[in-house]
Amino acid sequence: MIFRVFEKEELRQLFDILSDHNRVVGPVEAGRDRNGRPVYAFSDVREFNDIRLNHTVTKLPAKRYFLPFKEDLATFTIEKDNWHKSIAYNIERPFVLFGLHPCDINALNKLDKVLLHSVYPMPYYAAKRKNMFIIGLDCVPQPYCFCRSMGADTALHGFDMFITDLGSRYFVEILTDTAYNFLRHIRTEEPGEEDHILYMKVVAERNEKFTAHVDTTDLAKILDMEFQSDVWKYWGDRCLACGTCANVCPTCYCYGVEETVEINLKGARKTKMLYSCNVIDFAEVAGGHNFRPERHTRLKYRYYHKHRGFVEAFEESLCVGCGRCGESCLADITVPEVIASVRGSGGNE
Amino acid sequence: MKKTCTVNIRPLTRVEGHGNIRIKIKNGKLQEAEWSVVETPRFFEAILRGKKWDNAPWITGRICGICSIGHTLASIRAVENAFGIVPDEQTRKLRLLLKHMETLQSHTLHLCFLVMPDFMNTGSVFPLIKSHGDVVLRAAKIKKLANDVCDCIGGRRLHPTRTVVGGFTMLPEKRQLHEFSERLKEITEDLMILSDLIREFTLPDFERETEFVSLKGENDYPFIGGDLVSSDGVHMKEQDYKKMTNEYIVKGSTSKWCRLSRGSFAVGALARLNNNFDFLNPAAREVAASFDLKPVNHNPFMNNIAQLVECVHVVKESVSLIDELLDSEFGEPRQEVRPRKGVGIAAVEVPRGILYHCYRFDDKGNITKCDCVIPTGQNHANIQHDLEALAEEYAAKGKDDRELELLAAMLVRAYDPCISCSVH
Amino acid sequence: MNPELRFTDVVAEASRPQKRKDDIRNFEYSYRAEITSIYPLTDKETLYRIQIVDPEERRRFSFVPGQFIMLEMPGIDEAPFSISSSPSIRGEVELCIRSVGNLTDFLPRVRRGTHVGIRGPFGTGFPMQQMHGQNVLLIAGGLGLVPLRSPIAYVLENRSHFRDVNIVYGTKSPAQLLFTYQYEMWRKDDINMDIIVEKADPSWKGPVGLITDPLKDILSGRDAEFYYNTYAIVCGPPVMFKFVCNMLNEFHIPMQKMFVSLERRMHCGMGKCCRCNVGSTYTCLTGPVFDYWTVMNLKEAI
Amino acid sequence: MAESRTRTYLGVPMYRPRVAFFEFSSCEGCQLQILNNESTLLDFLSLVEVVNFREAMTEQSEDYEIAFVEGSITRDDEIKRLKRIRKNAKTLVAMGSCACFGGVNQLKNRFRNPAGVKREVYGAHPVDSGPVRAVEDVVGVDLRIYGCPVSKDEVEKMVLHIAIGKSIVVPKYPVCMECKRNENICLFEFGEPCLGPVTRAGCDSWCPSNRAGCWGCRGPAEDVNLRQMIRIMEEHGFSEETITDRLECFGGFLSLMKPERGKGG
Ligand SMILES: Cc1cc2nc3c(=O)[nH]c(=O)nc-3n(C[C@H](O)[C@H](O)[C@H](O)COP(=O)(O)OP(=O)(O)OC[C@H]3O[C@@H](n4cnc5c(N)ncnc54)[C@H](O)[C@@H]3O)c2cc1C
Ligand code: SF4
Ligand code: SF4
Ligand code: SF4
Repeated sequence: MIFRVFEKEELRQLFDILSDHNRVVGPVEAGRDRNGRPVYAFSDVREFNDIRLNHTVTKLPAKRYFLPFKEDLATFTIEKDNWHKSIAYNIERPFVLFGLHPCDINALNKLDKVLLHSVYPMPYYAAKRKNMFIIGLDCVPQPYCFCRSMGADTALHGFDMFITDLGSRYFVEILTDTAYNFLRHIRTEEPGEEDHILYMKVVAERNEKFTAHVDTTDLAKILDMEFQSDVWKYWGDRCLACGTCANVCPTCYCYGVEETVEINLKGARKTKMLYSCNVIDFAEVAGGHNFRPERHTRLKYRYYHKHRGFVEAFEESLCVGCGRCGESCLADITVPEVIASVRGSGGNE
Repeated sequence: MKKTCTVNIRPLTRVEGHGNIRIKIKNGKLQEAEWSVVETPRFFEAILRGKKWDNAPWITGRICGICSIGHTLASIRAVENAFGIVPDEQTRKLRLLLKHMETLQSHTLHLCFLVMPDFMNTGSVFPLIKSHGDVVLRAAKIKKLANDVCDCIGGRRLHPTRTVVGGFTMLPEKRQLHEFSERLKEITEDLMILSDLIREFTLPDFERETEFVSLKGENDYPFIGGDLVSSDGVHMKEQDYKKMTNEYIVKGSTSKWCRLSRGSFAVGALARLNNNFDFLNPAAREVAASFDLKPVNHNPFMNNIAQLVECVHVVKESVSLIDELLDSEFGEPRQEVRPRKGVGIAAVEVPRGILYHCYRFDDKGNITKCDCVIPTGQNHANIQHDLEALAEEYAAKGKDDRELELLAAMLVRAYDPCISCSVH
Repeated sequence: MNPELRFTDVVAEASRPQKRKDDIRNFEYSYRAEITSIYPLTDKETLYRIQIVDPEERRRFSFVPGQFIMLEMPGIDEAPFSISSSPSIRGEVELCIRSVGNLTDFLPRVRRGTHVGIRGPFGTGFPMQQMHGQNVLLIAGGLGLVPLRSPIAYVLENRSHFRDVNIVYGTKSPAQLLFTYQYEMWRKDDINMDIIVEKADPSWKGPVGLITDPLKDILSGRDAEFYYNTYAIVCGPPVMFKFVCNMLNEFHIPMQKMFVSLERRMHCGMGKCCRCNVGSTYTCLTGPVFDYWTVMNLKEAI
Repeated sequence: MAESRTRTYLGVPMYRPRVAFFEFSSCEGCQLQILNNESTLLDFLSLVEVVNFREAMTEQSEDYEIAFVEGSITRDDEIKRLKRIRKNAKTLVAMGSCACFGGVNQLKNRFRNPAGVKREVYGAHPVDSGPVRAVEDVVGVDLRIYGCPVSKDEVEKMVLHIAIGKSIVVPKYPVCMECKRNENICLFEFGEPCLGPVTRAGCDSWCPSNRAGCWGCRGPAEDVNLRQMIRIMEEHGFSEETITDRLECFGGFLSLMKPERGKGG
């Protein structure tokens, strides 16, 4: 990897260069919550000043730029009794994602495993993934962040460049030649010894700020053993089955497909919609049989898929510890609590 | 010459809600002419009792599907008046724009989908799709634009969601307003073509002198709040609406009736126009002139034309409103609401005439008393008197059943009655 | 001049991999296929013969017994169906479909000659070659005969490679029996076929009872060698294969030689939509055909 | 029309039903939503033969297959009319919250003293009005279109599906799913109450997308956790009154609420 440092105002310059010819998406303030705290969201940005470099966590992940909540897989034109199918991958030009935290980059890396590098690679995802110029950004751990437990607190790949705030300057890791070429348009320097020391210090200080933890030791096995545990019922009783956790999760990718006919009967479309395994009909089949009719069985399944099934398939869990699901869950169901209760269980919570 | 005839329409079609017409003429003498409202009452005034203030606009909007925006705005204004909230400039403009678009969509629906078939000898607009496709498409285009604007500013074309006490939950984007402005300019032409068509219709030549009640314009053609006025010279404050309406209950009707200086009065587009003609913008006045419509006009069928004139007026006004909105910086969408004890009254001109909402609140902001006076309710007595006069006139002339039936239906339809609304 | 990002066309730039499964172009690709015949079997089930239109594609399309395809009727729905015909016929499949929902209610109304889209084949199959030289038990309950018809065809076409072949088939009522016209032909090829219904009607002359009854008769009194050298394929509703597999287990048929086909909701067939997961195993990739030992190790499988 | 008989979708003959629209106690907004569908109205009309639509046409017929019924039922004459419609129609569709649950109109049922309600509005004058009932409390209902008002897309979709013979499905999950799909920030973040987690989706999260909390006009989703919903509202500082206001507004949740708040209370 190539490293550079640059003065802070150069970042604005970099932004201007990037945004001159490219669409740029980054974290902005989308309003204030009931306690007056800013609420962040990814959005198109035209002005550097609109980007919130110090943002905590966006309510929704950047997932939707890769896996839109709703996307046409195919459209059909219908003529008389015949049809013609057309397929488009729904991205016309590349764009810049400015300011992705390590957890979100790691989330993409996990998605890559199943959607790019596994059997039947998914072109809809690939087309977007390959056309996203990603600028990573360091972060300040929040009380709900447990990415360190999930080994997702630093990103080693999956971005073009990654920026760390050293206080007075920025430290940048360069991963791709595209990034390298962009950076040639601003003034950067080879980092010196003191920059390295400073970088280490910043990283060490950050690591001390993690307060939420999940004990993942032998987790896959423990989950297997606790399949019948009553703990699941406790959480199932609280769950609203609203699907919010999966929708705000940067790694949840389950979906459903629905076909619709246009009212003029001249066309039809096949639409993919991100789904959530917590909602009632996720595993329901024609005729009404439901393989997971109770809330707790569905909630449990979500944990099994993430912390056991994915581990079996890809040697890592499908959770980056961003804490979004717990923060968004109106019923206050958080991953650290659920896992702790399963580990400590034998009976009720 | 036929001396005896009976008309029995139950229920009248192509109007909102259920009402019946019965006319009996025997030997050239009118025996009976009755406009009766049989709609089932829904007791909105009772429903609201004990509810918190924020329920009022949400629930009373459901009094009527056609003028739900008008009801919502009247309700909001009544609550705001009670709590001493004064909407800022931006909110006032957006509300007026929303109001205009409701007027445009409602008038277009009435004129082109409900009234037009009478003049083209069909029972509904559906056959006109084939025979007069161009007209129907133009009307649909106007309606769609009006509805699209309502969706954007009010959140929904019917039972709006963004309109709340204190302002809006969310503001439109300027880009959207800009687009609407362009589309509004475009439909002026469609409106002119519709006017040309309507000018070919022969409206029944019928007059009966009556009193017209509406809001009183100060500098503009009035829509939201202000003083009340009548063509007989009555002038009152918004708060004195009860004295302006004098509701009473009649046998056989689930809607209440109203009166002022005479046995009955009329509200609606014609009343507004009769009382505020000078405030119409020039383009609208020109259209009025082309129909020979001048204040004070006493032909109830001319209400249709007054609606057309108002369409032109609101389109022109909306363009300027949007210009003003585009030129200003948007501020906060809504103000904070602090409930307090008191009474709030609001008068709003909805498509069918002047509408009043009145609430009394306790100190927690709960509704202890609610009263709504609906335009169609104010028109019922006038419709009844018109119907009698019309039947009388025809009894003398001796027409056949069919003709009288159509004429009677057209008369009531001209009022664009909103019956379920009047029986709220 | 400030730089503009270059667009990457993932499909154009992808290399042609060896395997169909790894080719990014295949994700949403469907073969255009024609419904060449429609044959009602019962009041709920219809047999469709579907042939790929393009001759080149037809030549390339092959499958193994036990696999399924995704059938799409534009605007209506797309759903998984087991291939119910012989694997030796290329570019053509037979599907036997029960009307239970959106797509499956629509299909019986289409005309011969209608074009549909098919994707696949997907999933695992029954390891027919491994069974060579062994006894085979083919056990179906209800609609389970549909996926079983493909291994049956294989066995018939390669009869000499198998020792004892037994088909055991049970349904609720005689009216629900599928492919009745083929039983005689199967039996001619030295295949023993037992049919049993749960509830007889006046026309029924055969045995009445549960599928485990004839199965018990077949299995009883054989030697250990027979049990060890027997493969079983079990298709049907979950309750049925639970009982059947328990019985096979009691007779010490090796769990790794017992195969079942699982059914779950599916929207992609390619291990992406997650709807078919059992525990956290994709039925569409690792299944639908599983050996019984694997099923025992899957959470919530039965 | 000859043309309609030959119309097919992918070779499958389409069905052009004779449909009728009827309204009972309501604001008639649901019917209006259909007329409000300017851009697709013509396509819509080509799929069906409208034989009864009082709000829009004078002709009336008793010969129809599908009856769309709007409004709640409050009077004996309405019951009679509704029963006749049920007899005539092959398929009866309850259209809108009033028809499905009683809608806002059923709020009057919450008063234990119906005579007092009447007096409040009409004084001593006698009016005929009983408790407000949903259509299915009087006759059998085949299909339901939820919402106050109904979403025009849903009505169109239903008619289209009937015409081509596709099954009619409504989401079983709650509004939150659609709200997230629309990339909204949850209103609870802003301190606004919302019934999205327990209300049946299908409106495309209309209200939350306009930054207004859901009032549950579409009634409960399947397998809802109402107890938890109420607890969450309380934890967010909303009064019992606010919670009740929302839950009882359209009548959909009455059967799930405490028995003493049930219908006709
Ligand atoms: C591997 C496999 C093989 C199958 N083979 C056959 C067969 O040979 N014959 C047959 O009649 N049926 C078979 N089924 C079941 C068949 O897929 C369902 O009956 C069908 O999906 C119902 O679709 P629908 O549109 O009519 O029903 P709807 O209820 O309208 O289904 C909507 C969608 O839900 C999903 N879905 C619903 N039920 C099922 C289900 N049971 N399995 C998978 N997805 C479902 C589908 O994606 C479908 O498109 C098989 C299922 C699987 C998984
Ligand atoms: S865990 Fe929370 S966010 Fe997820 S479905 Fe349950 S209630 Fe909704
Ligand atoms: S705003 Fe309402 S519908 Fe949307 S996520 Fe929040 S609770 Fe759910
Ligand atoms: S968000 Fe709620 S209140 Fe609004 S339309 Fe949807 S279901 Fe009805």
